[in-house]
Amino acid sequence: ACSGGNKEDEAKTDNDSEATGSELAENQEITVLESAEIPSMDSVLAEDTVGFTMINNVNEGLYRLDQEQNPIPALSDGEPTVSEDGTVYTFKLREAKWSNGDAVTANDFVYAWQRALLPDSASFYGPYIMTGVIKNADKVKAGEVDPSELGIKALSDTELEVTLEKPVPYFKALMAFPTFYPQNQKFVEEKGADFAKNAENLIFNGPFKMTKWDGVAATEWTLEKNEEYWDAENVTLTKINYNTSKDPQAAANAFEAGQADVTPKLSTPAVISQYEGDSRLLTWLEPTEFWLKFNQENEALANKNIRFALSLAFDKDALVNDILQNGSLAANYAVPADFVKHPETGEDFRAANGDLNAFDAEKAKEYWEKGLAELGVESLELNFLGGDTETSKTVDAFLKDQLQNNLPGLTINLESVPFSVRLDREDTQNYDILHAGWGPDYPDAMTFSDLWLTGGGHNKMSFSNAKYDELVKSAQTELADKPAERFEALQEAEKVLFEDAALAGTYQRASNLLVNEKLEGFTYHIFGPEYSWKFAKLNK
Amino acid sequence: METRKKLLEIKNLKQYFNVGKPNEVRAVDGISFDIYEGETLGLVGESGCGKSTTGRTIIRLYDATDGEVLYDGVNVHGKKSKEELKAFNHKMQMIFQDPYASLNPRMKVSDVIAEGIDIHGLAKTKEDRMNKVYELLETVGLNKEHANRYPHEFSGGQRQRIGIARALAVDPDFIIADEPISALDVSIQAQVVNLMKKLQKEKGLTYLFIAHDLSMVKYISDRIGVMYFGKLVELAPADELYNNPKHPYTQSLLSAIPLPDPISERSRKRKTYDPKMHNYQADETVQLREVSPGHFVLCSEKEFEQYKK
Amino acid sequence: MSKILEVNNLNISFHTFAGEVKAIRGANFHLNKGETLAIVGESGSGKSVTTKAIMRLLPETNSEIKEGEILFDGKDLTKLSDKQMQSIRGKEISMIFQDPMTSLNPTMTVGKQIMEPIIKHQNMSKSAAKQRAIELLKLVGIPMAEERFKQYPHQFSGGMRQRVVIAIALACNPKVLIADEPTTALDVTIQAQILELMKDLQKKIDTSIIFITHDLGVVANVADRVAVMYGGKIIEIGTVDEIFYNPQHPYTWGLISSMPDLDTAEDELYAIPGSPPDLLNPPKGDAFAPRNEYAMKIDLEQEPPMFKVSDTHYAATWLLHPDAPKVEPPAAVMKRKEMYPGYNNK
Amino acid sequence: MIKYISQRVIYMIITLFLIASMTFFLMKLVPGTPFKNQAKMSDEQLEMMLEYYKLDEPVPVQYVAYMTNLVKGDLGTSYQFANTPVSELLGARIGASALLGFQALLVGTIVGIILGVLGALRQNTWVDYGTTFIAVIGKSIPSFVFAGLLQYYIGVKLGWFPVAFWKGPEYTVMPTIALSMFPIAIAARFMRTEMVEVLGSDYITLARAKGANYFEIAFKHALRNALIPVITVLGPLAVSLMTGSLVIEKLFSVPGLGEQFVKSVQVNDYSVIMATTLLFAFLFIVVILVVDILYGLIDPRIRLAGGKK
Amino acid sequence: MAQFDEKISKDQFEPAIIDASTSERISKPSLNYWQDAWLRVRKNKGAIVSLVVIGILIIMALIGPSLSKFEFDKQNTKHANLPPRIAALENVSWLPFDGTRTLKNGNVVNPYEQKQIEEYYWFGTDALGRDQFSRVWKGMQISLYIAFLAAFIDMVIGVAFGAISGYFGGRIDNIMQRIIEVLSGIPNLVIVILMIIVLKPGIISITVALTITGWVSMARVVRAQVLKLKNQEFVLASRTLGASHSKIIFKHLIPNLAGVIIINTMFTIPNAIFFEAFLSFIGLGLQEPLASLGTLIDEGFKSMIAFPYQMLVPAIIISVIMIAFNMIADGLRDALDPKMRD
Ligand SMILES: Nc1ncnc2c1ncn2[C@@H]1O[C@H](COP(=O)(O)OP(=O)(O)OP(=O)(O)O)[C@@H](O)[C@H]1O
Ligand SMILES: Nc1ncnc2c1ncn2[C@@H]1O[C@H](COP(=O)(O)OP(=O)(O)OP(=O)(O)O)[C@@H](O)[C@H]1O
Ligand SMILES: [Mg+2]
Ligand SMILES: [Mg+2]
Repeated sequence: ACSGGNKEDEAKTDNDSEATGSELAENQEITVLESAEIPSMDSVLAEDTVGFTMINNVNEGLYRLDQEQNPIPALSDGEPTVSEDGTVYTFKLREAKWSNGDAVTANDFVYAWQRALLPDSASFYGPYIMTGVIKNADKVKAGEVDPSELGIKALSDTELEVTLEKPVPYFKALMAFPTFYPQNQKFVEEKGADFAKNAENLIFNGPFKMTKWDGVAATEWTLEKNEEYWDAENVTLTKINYNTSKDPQAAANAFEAGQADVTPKLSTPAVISQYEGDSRLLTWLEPTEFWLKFNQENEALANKNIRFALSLAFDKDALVNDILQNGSLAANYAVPADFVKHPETGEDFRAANGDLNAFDAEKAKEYWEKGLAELGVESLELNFLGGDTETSKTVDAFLKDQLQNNLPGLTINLESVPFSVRLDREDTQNYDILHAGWGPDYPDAMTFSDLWLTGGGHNKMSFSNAKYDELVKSAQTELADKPAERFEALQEAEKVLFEDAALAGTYQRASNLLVNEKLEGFTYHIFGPEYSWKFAKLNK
Repeated sequence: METRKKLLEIKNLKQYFNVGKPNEVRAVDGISFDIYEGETLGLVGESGCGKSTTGRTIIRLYDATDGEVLYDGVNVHGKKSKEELKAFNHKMQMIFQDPYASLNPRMKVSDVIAEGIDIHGLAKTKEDRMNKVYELLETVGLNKEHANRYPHEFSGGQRQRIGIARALAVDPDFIIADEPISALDVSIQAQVVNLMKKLQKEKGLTYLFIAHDLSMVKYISDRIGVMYFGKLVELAPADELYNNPKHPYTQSLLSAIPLPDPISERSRKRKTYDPKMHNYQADETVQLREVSPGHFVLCSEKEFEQYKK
Repeated sequence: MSKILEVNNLNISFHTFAGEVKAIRGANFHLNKGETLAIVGESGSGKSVTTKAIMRLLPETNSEIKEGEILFDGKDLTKLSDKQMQSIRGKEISMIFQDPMTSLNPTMTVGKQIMEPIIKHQNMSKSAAKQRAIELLKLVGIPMAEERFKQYPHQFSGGMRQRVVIAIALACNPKVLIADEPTTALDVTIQAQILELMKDLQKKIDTSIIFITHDLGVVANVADRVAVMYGGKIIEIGTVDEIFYNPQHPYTWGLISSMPDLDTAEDELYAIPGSPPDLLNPPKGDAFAPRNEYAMKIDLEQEPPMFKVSDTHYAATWLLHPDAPKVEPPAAVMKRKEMYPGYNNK
Repeated sequence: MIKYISQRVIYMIITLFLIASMTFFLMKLVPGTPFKNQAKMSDEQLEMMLEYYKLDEPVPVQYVAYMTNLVKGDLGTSYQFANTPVSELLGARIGASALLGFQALLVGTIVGIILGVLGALRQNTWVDYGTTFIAVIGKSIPSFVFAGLLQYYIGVKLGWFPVAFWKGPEYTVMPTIALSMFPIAIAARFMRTEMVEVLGSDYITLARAKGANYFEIAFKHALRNALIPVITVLGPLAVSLMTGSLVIEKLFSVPGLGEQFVKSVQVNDYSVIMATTLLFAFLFIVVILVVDILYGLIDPRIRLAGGKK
Repeated sequence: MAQFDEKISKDQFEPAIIDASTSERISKPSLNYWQDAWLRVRKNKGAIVSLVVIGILIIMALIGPSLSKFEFDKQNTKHANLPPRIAALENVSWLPFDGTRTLKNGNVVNPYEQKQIEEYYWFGTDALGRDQFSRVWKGMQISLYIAFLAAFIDMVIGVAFGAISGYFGGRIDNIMQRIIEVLSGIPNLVIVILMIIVLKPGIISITVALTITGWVSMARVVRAQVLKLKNQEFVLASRTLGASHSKIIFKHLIPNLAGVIIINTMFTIPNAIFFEAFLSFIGLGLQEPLASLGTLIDEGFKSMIAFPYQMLVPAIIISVIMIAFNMIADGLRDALDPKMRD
């Protein structure tokens, strides 16, 4: 790659900054590219980013994320009252309407939440995100108690009471997550199986309405401004046309040709590098992290020295700077940077913990030799399971090369398999080293910390550390309403994780996409839905 | 005549193709005749009348639909062990029509000729095998140096002689020659016919000679059978057939052959044949009857009387 | 008798992988108006190449007319342009091929194929051409011509197809009709019909015919004059009687005597030994010499010129040289000569 | 004819049945489930999902259930798109694939045939070499490379046609061109070979002897006869074109089948995989039948034979 | 006609002694089928040039990776995405070997200078800083391997299947034809995808997948030819001599199919290479760090606009291979086709 800092580019940027304050374009219509179709527009069933994003733009829950990723009251009329112990929230709803004219009532929330747990809905996200948060969620899911026992009650049409299992520090942010959005019971039941099948069978209460969408196979759809929206006066865009484009270069081409105002996230370095220094390229750090998991069922990997060796033996800086070249960070940690902040000091999670397993070839070798000696072998052969996408293949090839070069006697067998196969093999722990990633659903370190509990549903590498378990469990329970201590406990836990070399971070991903310079207020989010168009406008 | 040994008896032989399908063909439809040891039986008829099929069925290239072929009193068809089959292949051989298609272009002449020797294990050593090949080549008027050549290097007549050598390799008694000369040049036909005659004399061979060139058939055959649409319509000694044809089809066939004689050609009258002219009734049995000694004609009782005159 | 076609010193070569095949090596003959000239000779002697050369139908890619002229109506056909040739083909000179099974386009109705030259050369309207085509079908003896007109070649028998080919050839009343083995693929009975048909038609439209065959019976039947070809040359030419009853060239002798007639009874047929010459490297001298039992030393040295036997009869053999010894032709030839004592006197 | 077609239909059904069975069992061999595409799904939840969709039953039971539904015309519902009937999914996508495939086939066939005919008529000249070169390039460069080049140079740089998406006829131009390179290459090569052969046949010589000019010979006489083998190859090619080229669809954002199919394979969406496979196979078999019928239209000889059967 | 007037000595008219055997002598040197075919192929310049090109490519595939001092899988991320630079050709301005590349905005930069790199990467480097030159030839190795192996198995299975099906005919043929129908009825892609997922992705499964369907067309062709050949008179002759089925198939039928088989194989080879490239594109190809021409093109394609040379070199090579094989196949067809014999 090269840097193209020439005069022309600078001049352009200057113009842009001038333009920022300028008048609105007459036609507030934009075209946006997505990298996938919408699998579901039913907020209860949706489980993927595109679906969440669309639902976030056409519907609304109690809270909405603002441009700075903070939850701001949406349907909730101001902040709720919270009980002493932090487990009961009482919301007052603002006056809002569904697109069929019905008022949005407290019962709409009760209906949606219950629906998300009922076995018949076969919702994945409902149980996943409510269990342990909303009172009795697991029991309702298992059919052990009546749905009405769920910790949500409509006190009146406009008053909603939510009871939690335990205090949840990030509860407000959760309320911005589409699974917690209300649903119009009458409409849903009337449509039955047809509900959310296409644009005609959808109902809206958000800033936009979906006016064209032919169902899950559709590759294009349209959002239009919802005049009934309670905050319609602050919505500027009138129409958003969506198209899918799955090839990064093709998307960039369409953008260049003026056929699109926003591209999907561009994953290919070769495409991104063409826009280095281009003001249209928008880059931000996602709280999504990739790491190597060491399956401790493997005798060699059960050896801590070997794990240490492996986790220190690859050059992460080269990985992010020379290969990914997209703003990603070298991840010497397990909880991403720029994600959560200390509740009191406002310091980033990383500030106190810093780098926990930075590249160190020398030390890696030392550990390696020690480990080999302990195992009584000269060399090791390990399977490395990775994804089959372009990026994973390149990154994995790099990692293999680094590991083999820095650890003499190590042979890595690289296997690139499709995602579903990878998950299956992870599940059955049929791997030695696995390169995997994780993104958060709510803004709290716990979404990363509870992964590694002994026997945890996502551990899948037979990692077990009593101290770690204790720290995380305490954060989940007794420290739940002591935010600062809880935060520090999780930071402590992360250190324990790396003292045991349970895993090795590789990189924290950055997103890159192209945005029309005239589009102002483009808002992305770092968890849940990806973008909000409510704040966007098109300048002349 | 009667004292001569019947080498081959064909009894009511039938060969149908695609039986039971709409495109069923009755290529050979119940023919019977005998072939005596040492004679040449000629078989003529228009294209597609079933001559080749008859020959091929006799040598078991096709399984007969019905009827018997007795060779030396033993039925050729029916279930046979591998050994028995080989024994027949040993005694009966075939010469084919197309000198270009009948030799495998990828095999050396020596291997073509020795194929039978190899299959039947007639040579004990490699040398023995080659000697046999050289001998055969000489028999058909070619020489040693031809053994290592490939068929495409030979002219049609030479190829046909190689085909004959191949058939002779297993030392057969009976040879079916399916139009062995019709693909050859006039000037070369004689080479092959002479060779066949010579071999017959030397080895006491018996021939079934299939052809549509009537002058050549007459020249080489002792007796001639005329086929029409899968049936044998007339069977007689060669001279008798030419001088005294009875069946109207035979007459028409003979009248159509142009002779290399401008004078007779100028005066030639062609007869036509229409099967309807027989006007057979449903109750009449039409079968091969002997109108004079050794002269058989396919006819009804009524015609039989006529022909006998 | 006026000559309608004259071939002078024609030399044609093919360029093949193996080298230059000198297929025609100085052929000379002419065709008179209204007559039938038969060309006989063994396979590969150059009969087809000669006639294809007349029609200019030799493959353009590897054939070459090295020398000679083909005069038709005073024009040298070898010098005409493609366009000019297209207006001669099918109109002035037409051709019938050996295999009726393959010489009709399988995907075009018979009627269309007959109409094609009519429309092309005679500027007739479609309906008039159709009338004419049906007329032609009737002329060549195809029953129910109107229905047959609409059918495809595969619905015709071999004999009928050959009639169609003849109808096509005769569509524009050509001055010259070239028939390259038109009956070889047919049964004797059908062959006889076709020959009769051709003779009939010749009388009706008065064309001149070049008839190629290697069946001497057919020659005897159709020809007025006969040319014998060997190794790319005409080695004997004469009236049909002259060739059949007083042949001069040893090759002609062999040809005639190797074919038994119905009363040949000799134990052994006369056979020409050996195989045809290799035109890649034609032998020095007389091409027939290696197979000629009457060969003389000069045959191996020098090509014989055409010796005149009579005004109509010429033969290229050193045996006709005054100095050559008198030889006795094979028995079969002698027998024929006896049938025509008149020739013996010469 | 009716009998012939009904016989073909029976064969079709058997073939489809076998294909369905094979695909079904092959698919079950593939590790993973349609649900385990969510890294976040827990084991308990996965089990509940499997139970909910009856995927926890033994494979033979699932097989019988699937086949029973299939016979009833029920293709099942997609797993990745909760409860969407598969027929809807295919229905939404087949249009674009078919249109694109049809256009590409049309362009490919016409251009390919013209190139092939030109090459054959001007055999061994620069025209011939040029068309051959085009054909080989068309065959050897993957279509995605063409697509990428077209998109960047024609779409972005020149702006002649839209770069991607599927909103109207002008949007189909570039994908059609990219997709037609392969059929052009195939059609041109086959056409040339066949044409050369046909041009050497007797009836073409006869046509020339009639005085026909080049144009008449090429288009009136030769083309139709040369088309048959070309159709044989283009038939199956048509199916693969019409059922969607995933690469082209991905690059040009065409809402087609191919792309959806690959996705469903990646996430083990059994019912979609099965249905798409069956659809492909069905089309394939139908196309073969159509090709056979086309043969008949082009070649009257085959028409008769087909009718006879 | 010219009368003869030159004097000829009398003794010339004495009978010549003609050796009877000479009339049967064959003057041409004895050539078997292959020698003859070779003579014909030799006349076809395109085929010969193609053979030489393929030869050179094969040699390069074998020695190419060792010509460069960089190993094909040696990464040097500092040297990622360098354009080609060749010492001797560096200063020839019209050649693309000067180590510069043109940016989107038209500016020309020299990454070698920018990064102060002394080394010369003849074909440039890829995104991981691996030497493209070694990778291209390594990729060529694998592509050739895939092609030849697939062609070989294709030849074996396809020929056997087709020959048996055609020779025995009847019910056997019917069943075998149904199998072919089923196999070709399932889209290739489906089979290949399933195969590669069931087996482990990699070179073996690609080969297996290719082979499962690749032989079908060969089987068809062979069957059709066998159907024609088995009624040829030389086969009948062999039968009348009592030859066994296997002998007829192996001694009479298959040798006569050699031409068809070879030609078909020549077409199979580029198809296999192409197919492998296609598999790479949909992500089912080889595993890193192995490379084939297909994966190289695919990788290069991703950065086609930014670093065109990454795709260009393997694309040119693959085209050359395809053209060469096609020309060889055409040349062989002309040489082996009996119709073209004189
Ligand atoms: N294998 C076969 N399947 C179907 N029909 C066949 C088969 N072999 C021959 N026939 C048909 O049987 C009939 C007799 O054929 P046969 O070859 O015996 O005739 P023929 O008298 O030898 O003719 P020709 O003189 O042309 O060689 C013909 O109608 C032919 O089409
Ligand atoms: N296209 C060609 N290329 C090469 N050689 C050819 C070609 N056509 C004919 N010849 C050669 O020219 C010579 C004469 O062939 P021609 O076809 O005229 O023989 P013919 O007398 O018609 O024989 P037949 O009786 O077999 O038809 C033969 O040696 C033949 O090999
Ligand atoms: Mg026959
Ligand atoms: Mg000829």
